[in-house]
Formats: sequence, C-alpha cells, structure tokens
Amino acid sequence: MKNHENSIILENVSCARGNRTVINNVSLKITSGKNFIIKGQNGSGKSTFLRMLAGFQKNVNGKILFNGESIFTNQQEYQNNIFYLSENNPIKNTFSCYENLFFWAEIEGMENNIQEALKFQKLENLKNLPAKFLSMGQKRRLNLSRLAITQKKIWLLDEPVNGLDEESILRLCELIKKHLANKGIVVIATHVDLNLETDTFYL
Amino acid sequence: MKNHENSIILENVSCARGNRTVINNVSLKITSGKNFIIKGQNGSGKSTFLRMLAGFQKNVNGKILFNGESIFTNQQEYQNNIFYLSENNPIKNTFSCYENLFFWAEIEGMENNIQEALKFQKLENLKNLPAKFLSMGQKRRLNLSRLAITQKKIWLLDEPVNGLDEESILRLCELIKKHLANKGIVVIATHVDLNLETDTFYL
Amino acid sequence: MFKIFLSIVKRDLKLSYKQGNTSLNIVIYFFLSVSLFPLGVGPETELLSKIGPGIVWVSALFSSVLSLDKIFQADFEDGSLEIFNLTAIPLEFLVLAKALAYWLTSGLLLVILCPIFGLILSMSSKSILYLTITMLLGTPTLILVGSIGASLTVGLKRGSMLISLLILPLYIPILIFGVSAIDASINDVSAKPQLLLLGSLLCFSLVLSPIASAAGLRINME
Amino acid sequence: MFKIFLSIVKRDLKLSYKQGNTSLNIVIYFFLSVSLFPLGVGPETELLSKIGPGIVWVSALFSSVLSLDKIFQADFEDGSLEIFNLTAIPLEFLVLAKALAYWLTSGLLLVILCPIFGLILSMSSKSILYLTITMLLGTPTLILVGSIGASLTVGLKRGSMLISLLILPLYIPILIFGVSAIDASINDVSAKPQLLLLGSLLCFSLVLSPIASAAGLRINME
Amino acid sequence: MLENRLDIRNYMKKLHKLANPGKFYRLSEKILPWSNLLAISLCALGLYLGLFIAPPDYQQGESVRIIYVHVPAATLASFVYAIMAVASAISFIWKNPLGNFIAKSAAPIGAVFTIIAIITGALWGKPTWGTWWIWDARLTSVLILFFLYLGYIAIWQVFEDQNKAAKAAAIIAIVGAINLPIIRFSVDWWNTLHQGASIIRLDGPSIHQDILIPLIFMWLGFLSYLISLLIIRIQSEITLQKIRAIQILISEQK
Ligand code: HEM
Ligand SMILES: Nc1ncnc2c1ncn2[C@@H]1O[C@H](COP(=O)(O)OP(=O)(O)OP(=O)(O)O)[C@@H](O)[C@H]1O
Ligand SMILES: Nc1ncnc2c1ncn2[C@@H]1O[C@H](COP(=O)(O)OP(=O)(O)OP(=O)(O)O)[C@@H](O)[C@H]1O
Ligand SMILES: [Mg+2]
Ligand SMILES: [Mg+2]
Repeated sequence: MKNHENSIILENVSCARGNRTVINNVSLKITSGKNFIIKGQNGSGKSTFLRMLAGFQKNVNGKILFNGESIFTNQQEYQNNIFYLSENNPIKNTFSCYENLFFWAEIEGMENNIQEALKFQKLENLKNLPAKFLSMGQKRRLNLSRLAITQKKIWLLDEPVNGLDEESILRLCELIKKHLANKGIVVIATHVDLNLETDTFYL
Repeated sequence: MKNHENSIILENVSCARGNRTVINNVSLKITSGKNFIIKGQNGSGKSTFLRMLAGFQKNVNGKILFNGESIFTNQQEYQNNIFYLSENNPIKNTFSCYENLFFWAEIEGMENNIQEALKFQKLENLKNLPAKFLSMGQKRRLNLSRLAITQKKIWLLDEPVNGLDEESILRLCELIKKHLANKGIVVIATHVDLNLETDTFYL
Repeated sequence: MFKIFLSIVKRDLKLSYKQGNTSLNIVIYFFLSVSLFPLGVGPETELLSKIGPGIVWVSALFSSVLSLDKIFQADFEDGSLEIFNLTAIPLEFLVLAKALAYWLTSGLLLVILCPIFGLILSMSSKSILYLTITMLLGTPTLILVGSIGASLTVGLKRGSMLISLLILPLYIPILIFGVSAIDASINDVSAKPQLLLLGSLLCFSLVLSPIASAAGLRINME
Repeated sequence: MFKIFLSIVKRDLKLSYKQGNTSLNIVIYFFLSVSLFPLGVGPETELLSKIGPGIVWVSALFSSVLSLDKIFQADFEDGSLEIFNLTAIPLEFLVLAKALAYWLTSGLLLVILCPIFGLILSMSSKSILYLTITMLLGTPTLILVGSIGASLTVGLKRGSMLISLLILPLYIPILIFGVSAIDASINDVSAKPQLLLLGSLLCFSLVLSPIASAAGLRINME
Repeated sequence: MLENRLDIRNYMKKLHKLANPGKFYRLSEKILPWSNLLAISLCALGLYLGLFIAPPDYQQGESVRIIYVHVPAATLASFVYAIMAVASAISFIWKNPLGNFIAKSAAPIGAVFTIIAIITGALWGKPTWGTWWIWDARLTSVLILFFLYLGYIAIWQVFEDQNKAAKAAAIIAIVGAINLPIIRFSVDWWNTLHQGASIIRLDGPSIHQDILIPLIFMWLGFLSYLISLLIIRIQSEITLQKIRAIQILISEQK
C-alpha cells in the first residue's frame, strides 16, 4: 500500500464554525508525493481545513474523497491513516521526553523507533528531563518527533515550524521529503515559507 | 520621563535554570530608541534572558542596571516599567476579546483606549466572541493588542509574531517603531526576521 | 486492542503517580475527612457507630470524586484526545481505561482501607463487612457515572451548569443504597436487595457510561 | 489601588459565573452531603438536631474547599500572574481579591443556605442562628487558610493533592470552634468565647494568609 | 540539593561561614558528648526512680507509670514543632539556610515524639478510660500535629528545587504553629477525658512529689536526647549539602 498513489479530492466543500461559514465552496485535489501548503490570514480557516481533512469537523457540506471514497462512509478506517499535528502539543508536563514519546509510540505499536525519533529532533540529551522544563521550541520538537515514528500515510501539520530554529526546520523538511518520496500525503498550514516544492492554496 | 534616554546595561550576567547555567557571562547594553533582538537556537536561553530582564529569574549573578541603578534594589518600582509578553497568552477562554482586554486595561488604568487597541490588531469584528473561538493567530493578536494600551517604557516581547500573518506583523512593527521614536526600549526574542533596524545579539 | 487499553491504563497510573495524586495522599485525605466528622459531631461512640456508614460513604464520595471532573480535561486541552480518535481503538475503550486507572488509584484504596475506618468509628464487624462490600460495588459506579458528567463538561460550553445539575444527583441512589445496605445489616434485615441493586447499577454503568462518556467527548470535540 | 482590587474581584466573579458550574457544584455537594446523614441516622429528630451542626459544618468545609486548590492555577498557567507582578499592586492584594471573590461564590452561598439545611436537620431556631453566624465567620477563614496551600502547590503538577495534607489539619480549629459555639448555645452556655475566637481567627488569617500566599506564589513563580 | 553553579558559590560561602570554621560546628562538637551523657544518665535515673521507687497510683495502679514516657514525649512533640516554626521564621526572614537545616532535621524527630505520645496515650487510655481512642480535642489536635509533621516532611520531597522547598516548608511550619496553642489549651477550652494541666500551672504542680521528681528527670533526659539527635542530624544535613554542591561542581567541570 505504501508506495501506491493516494489522493484526496474535495468537491464544493464548505465548512462552518459557529454560525460563520469559514470554508466556502472549495474544490481541489491533493496528491501524494507532492507537498500541499495552505496559506491565508489569521482566522481564514487553515486550521479548520486541516481538522476537516482529519474528520474532526461536523458541519461539512460537499464531498471529500480519499482514493475515491468519501471519508465519512468509513470514517474510523480513514482516520487510521491520519497523522494530525495540532497547534497544541499533546505533552504531559510531568513526563520526561522519553516517556511522552513512548506513550504515543505504544499507541501506534512502534515502541522500537523511539531512540531514532529523539535523535531526529536532537532531543537525546533532554531525554530524561520532565517536559515542563523544555523551552517552547523544544516542546514543539518533541511533538514533531512523533513524525519519525509514525507509519501513517496522511500527514496534516498545523503550523509545524512555529517557534522552531532554522536547523530544526531543515531537519523537518528532510523528513517530509522522505515521506513524500514514499508516496505519502502531506498537508501543511503555515505562515512561514518552507524550502519545499509545493502546491500552495490560498484560503 | 517618556522622552528621556533610557538604557539597560548588563555586566557579566549569568543565569541558571535547573542545574544548567543557561546565560553565561553576558555583558551588553540596550539603549532606548533602538530595537534589540535576541536570536539563538531552541533552548539557548532567549526566553530566560527576557524573564531575567523582567525580574522574574532568581538565580542571577552579575549586574543588571536600568538607568544606572541595579534592577534588584528597587525591584517593584523597576517592574512597573515593564511590559512583558510571554510565550503564552494570558487569555481567559470564556471572556470575549473585549472583556479580556478590558481587564488588563483596568489593571493599568487605561480603560479608554480599548477600542483603539482592538482596531490596532483588526479585532473589532471579533470583539464579542468568546476567546476560545479565536484562531491561534487571533489569540496572539489579542494578546498583542495590549501593546496599544500600555504606557510602560520597557517592552519585552517573547516570540511576538508566532503564528501571525504578514499583515499583522507589519502592524506590530509600526507600533514598535512608534514606541522607539518615543525613546522606549524594546527587546524581542524571535526566530523570524523582522523588518526593523536592530541591534542583534546571538545567544 | 487490549495492549493499547493496558498502555492507557499504565500511562494514567504513572501520570497520577507523578502528579502526586498518590495512594498515600488519597489515604490521608480520606483519613482526615473521616476524622473530621467525629470532631464535629462529638465523641459518643454509640452515635458515631450509628452514623458511621454515612460518614465513610460521604468521605469516600468526596475523596474519590475530588478530581474526577477533570479526568478528561488535560487530554482534551492538549489534544491527546484527538490523537486517540485517530487510533484503532474506539473512544469507549479509552473512557473505560481512564475510569479503571482512576478507580485503581482512588476507589480501590478506599475499599481496602474502610475496615480500618470502620474500627475508628466504632462500627461492628458485621457492618464493616457490609461497608466494604458496598464500597467495592459502589465506588466504581460513582466514578463511571462521574465520568459522564466530566465528558459533558470537558469543553465547558454554555449550559455546562445544567449538565452538572443532571449528573451530580445520580450519585444519590448509589449513596442511598450503600448506606441503607449497611443499615439493614445492622438491623438484622437482609441486605441482599440493596446489594443486588448496587451490583446491577455497577453493571449498568459499566456498559452505559463508556458509551455515554464517549458520546459526550465527541460532542465537545467537534 | 482599591480600584484595581475591585476590578480583580469583579473579574473573578464574572469568570466563575461564565464557567458556570463551580458555585452550583458546591451547593449540590453540600446538599448531597447534608442530606445523606438523616438516612444513616434514621429520622429521629432529636438525634438529628444533635448532630446537625457538626454535619452542616463538615459538609460546608468539604464543599467549600472542593475546588479551592485550583484558585491560582489558571492565572499561573496562562501567565496572568506574571502580569500582576508587573503592576503597581502587591501580590498580597491579588490574593485577598481572589479569596474574596471565591468566598462570594461559595462560602456566602453556603451561609445563605444553611438555615434551610438547619431546618432539614430539625435544628432549633436558636442553633440555626448560631450556625449561620459561625459559618459567616468561619467560611472566609477556611478559604483564606486554604489559599495558602493552593499557592504553595500551584506550580507543582506533582503534589496537587498535597494541599489537603498540608491544609486540612489547619481547618480543624475552625471546625471545632464553629461546632462548639452552637453546642454551647444549645446548652444555654454563652457562646461568646467561641465566637470571639472565630472572629480573631478570621482577623489573623485576613492578615497572615495574604502574606503567606503571596510568598508561596513568589516561590513558585521563579 | 543545590541547583546551579552560581548559587553554589554563594551557598558554599554561606556554609563556610556557618559550618566549617564557623561557630555552629565547634559549638555543637562541644555540646554533643555532654548531651549524650546527660540523656543516658537522666533517663536511666528517671526510669529507675519511676519504675521501682515511686508508688503506684491509688486509683490507676501500676498503669500510671506510663506517665514517665507519655508526658515527656507529648510535651516535646509540641516543643520540637515550636523550634521548627521559630527556626523557619528566622531563616525565611533573614534568608539564612541554617534555620532551614534545623527545621528539616527536627521534623522527623518531632514526628516520632508525636507518635510515641499517641501510642503511649492510647495504651494508657485503655485501662483508665476504657478506650484506645476518642475524638476529643486534645487527642485530635495531637493527631493534627502528626499530620502537620508529615506534611512538612512531604513538602521537602515534592519540590525538585530544594531552595523552593525550603521556603515552602518554612511557610507551612510557620502557619501550622497555630496548632500549638490549641494543643496546649484544648483541655481548658473543651471538657475532655484528658487530664488537665497538672504540672505546669500558675499555682504550682498538683501532682505528688514522688511522681513529679522522676518525671522531671525523664523530661530532662528526653530533652538532652533531643539535643543530641538534633545536632547529629544538622551536622549530617550540612555535610550532605556540601557533598551535593561538590558533586554538581565536578559534573559542571567535566
Ligand atoms: C492517645 C491519647 C493521648 C494523647 C494524644 C495525649 C496527648 C498529650 C499531650 C500532647 C500532652 C502534653 C500537654 C502539654 O504539653 O501541655 C499530654 C499530657 C498529659 N497526658 Fe496525655 N494524651 C493521651 C492520653 C492520655 C491518657 C489516657 C492519660 C491518663 C489518664 C494521659 C495523661 C496525661 C497527663 C497526666 C499529662 C500531663 C498533663 C500536664 O500536666 O500538662 N494522657 N498528653
Ligand atoms: N529546571 C530545569 N532543568 C534543566 N533545564 C532547564 C530547566 N528549566 C529550563 N531548562 C532549560 O533551559 C534552557 C533555556 O530555555 P529557554 O526557554 O530560555 O530557551 P529559548 O531560547 O527561549 O528557546 P525557544 O527558542 O525554544 O523558545 C532550555 O534548554 C531548557 O531545557
Ligand atoms: N464557534 C465559533 N463561532 C464563530 N466563529 C468561530 C467559531 N469557532 C471558530 N470561529 C472562527 O473560525 C475562523 C477559523 O479559525 P481557524 O483556526 O481555522 O483559522 P486559521 O486560519 O487556522 O488561523 P491562524 O492563522 O490564526 O491559525 C476564525 O476566524 C475563528 O474566529
Ligand atoms: Mg490555525
Ligand atoms: Mg523561548
């Protein structure tokens, strides 16, 4: 499965938040192997867009098709393909970096790759530090290091490089390229220009 | 007082976090009227540096002088000069934007300027929306809008433009320039390049 | 599936240990709370043994429910819940796992300790036996029922007031059956009906509350 | 200065109103706890009225401190506390303002409600009067003392239950004086010494607890 | 534990002033042998007098002899807390670490005295009152004292940063001191089963000489023992701080 073409197609999709339609009649195609970046002003609906793709939004009109099938027909199965990185970091302050990562790895059944994941974001030295002592960027990097573990096909990354230093951004870009080479899907919402070959969509 | 020269001078300042010395023997001068930017990798101590200037860090060695006087001798008085923008947003989710801002304004005795502050970050339309419905960038902007109200001389901004769109960044830069023109002090920790004339310090 | 279930339980136990909601603390809280009542009511042993079951039960309620309303809060706020949603296990299992971990660190301990408190409150050995049994059946139910309320109020949308108004009174039947089972045993009436009711309440809530809580979480997650 | 004090109180009242469930939870827990004892004791009114004051007091204590340990938590975590630190008012005033707001949404409510509960527990009108007076004097003290513990544990995710270990013992004098004042009034002895003691405890804690709490907050703020 | 190098330098300086060439160490080294000697001899004497010479009580019989352990332990339980509170207050106000060391070292000792008082009291209560335990004000306030000790000890464990722990613990010690007058006067304020004050009274002690004298010996013996223990524990606490400081310095230099 991993090296097959995958695609997400949106047809006339609208999505409301509260009583405002945030995403209005969007049609587009997201293909595997190519990075897809969403840009737009604050509050234009980038995060909403990603949440919609992850199946978290309820008030969705129109069709969203993953490999030809609506994502809502087999939602649980579809959602198993998704790696979603939200604006927050799902990190427990009292757990060390290692423990935090270990738990998420366990949930995915990938406990063996943790060392590698820590190395990917240069967190080996901080391995045993409780996460509450991490700086903001370090926390984000700990969250991002889940990417090095996951086997999921669709990566939805909401402002992944927020607060990261340049070096970390480069490392992230490398990983994304690798995933794309494996025919994965990557959708990123960001304000920062990344050095990636992209389809860009303006909300 | 407002239009006088102000300066912060650090002499051989060190500061520790946990059992690690994060800031090591730093000597520098921050002058009013010129933007001062701190750069460095994640975890290099930028936030610690700002917290130290705000008087929040305890394990500080060396001298920190504001207008020639150590900031620790009259700490309460010195701290009254400080506007500190942390990495978090001190926003109550159940309060509307207006209510959030109103409270901080009241604390500073500046309730009359709220409309202006909301306008500054284009939040007029969201005025009555509970803050939990704001997008990440909008929250940051709400926090930043406190800048338009404050009368404080020293601005310490920790990653102020995190998650902001370009337009908002420009508006912020305008405000900073205005403050500098009034001989204010601005110290910013950030990874993003701002279009400002700066002294830059690498940690 | 079961492995993931276990690892959630393990994580929650570890979290509660690291956050210091350790067994010791709960014991002390319970102990203090039980010992406050005699202070308020006076030291006459006969009176104490009479209201003893009520005291132990109310103290158990307070100490086991103390932080129950926040059981999903942290996972909700930091986005962990969303990640759970993207794994193979259904949310119902997550609820069950979290409730189990919570019970292991609070309810179970109270059950083990309540004979001691029965002695302190001069209860007879028979009513202590019944106290222990009712607590064993009742505390998990308290926690399961409480988790429904916690799931519904996790996002703190408007109207959360109404929800807690609905859920909190659900503790009442558990308390009433628990206390009256012990009373029955004291008066040499069979306590079987009460125990059966408590047992069936437990079974009910074991099935219903994960479903209801998961639904509640989904509502608030949008 | 006073204006800022007021605006903090106002904010906290508004916050607790918007988050809805806190005051209501308190009332419901109070109600649950108080109404359970007639059940354990049986309906003999004489007995009930005897243990009534103790029960109301202990219940009030538990329900009013239920969420007290979180009184500074939100402000600490989102950085509001740091901003307070940069204003002209000392942290001690902030503590006082927050304690006042907390009391208005919890303690005051219990004071207003306790005549009703006194009636439920068949207490005489005289002891209900004294119950109300002692609660009026005692609940603010409870909250002020509790805020010390809350300030000490605010930064520690670990050890949030520790507050009970630290602070509950300190509630006991308040409880004892409160109950014994009512007992004295029932036995037609003057309750003046107890009331005076309660009053002086209140005065003490009004002065000491803001200082101690502010010191605790400063420790945890680093 | 000392958290960082900068602080350690200051700390070492302070410690040196206090400990190494300082007054405390020299003074304590002088006191220690004497307090040891006094503790052993006074207790031996008191026990001999109390158990073999003093007559049994005409009401309570032989069980009255528990008094020779119960009363010293009970009074010292409060006394140690008072020391803790004062030492904490001093070190909190004048930012001197020695007070914290004293308080930290005293807490477990006080907790043990409290436990001894409670256990001996319970043992005594069974024959005289017919019950091990009742919830009256004296007994309960002593139990609270025990919890306060536990809380104080716990707070040192909960904070990672020992400087913070010291301050937090100091606050608790000071605030908890409110319990002391309650213990002392509980027998006057409430009618309880427990004995009223019979030794330290304005109008002189109201118990018989034969019991009073061994009791005083025991009390002084306990006090000497307390002083010995305290000195040893403070010394080891100071040494421990130094070892940790040096360890951190070494690890920083690597
Ligand atoms: C667990 C039960 C008990 C506890 C916790 C306890 C506690 C105490 C305390 C704290 C004191 C010291 C009071 C002070 O410093 O002023 C004390 C003194 C004393 N206790 Fe107890 N006690 C208990 C049981 C008993 C019993 C059963 C008796 C004898 C009937 C007894 C007889 C005394 C006497 C004679 C004194 C000396 C009173 C004075 O002169 O101040 N105690 N006890
Ligand atoms: N208690 C502690 N023990 C050990 N290390 C700590 C402790 N507290 C903070 N640190 C470390 O202090 C360093 C400085 O953190 P700081 O937040 O100042 O970094 P920063 O430059 O702002 O980074 P970022 O760009 O990620 O915001 C980090 O490496 C952090 O891990
Ligand atoms: N319940 C609601 N009622 C009204 N508007 C809402 C509600 N919830 C969200 N919104 C609005 O939805 C819009 C989309 O938010 P979203 O988080 O998707 O923006 P975004 O593009 O990610 O912005 P940012 O760049 O700041 O992250 C925002 O304008 C927000 O104010
Ligand atoms: Mg967004
Ligand atoms: Mg930072």
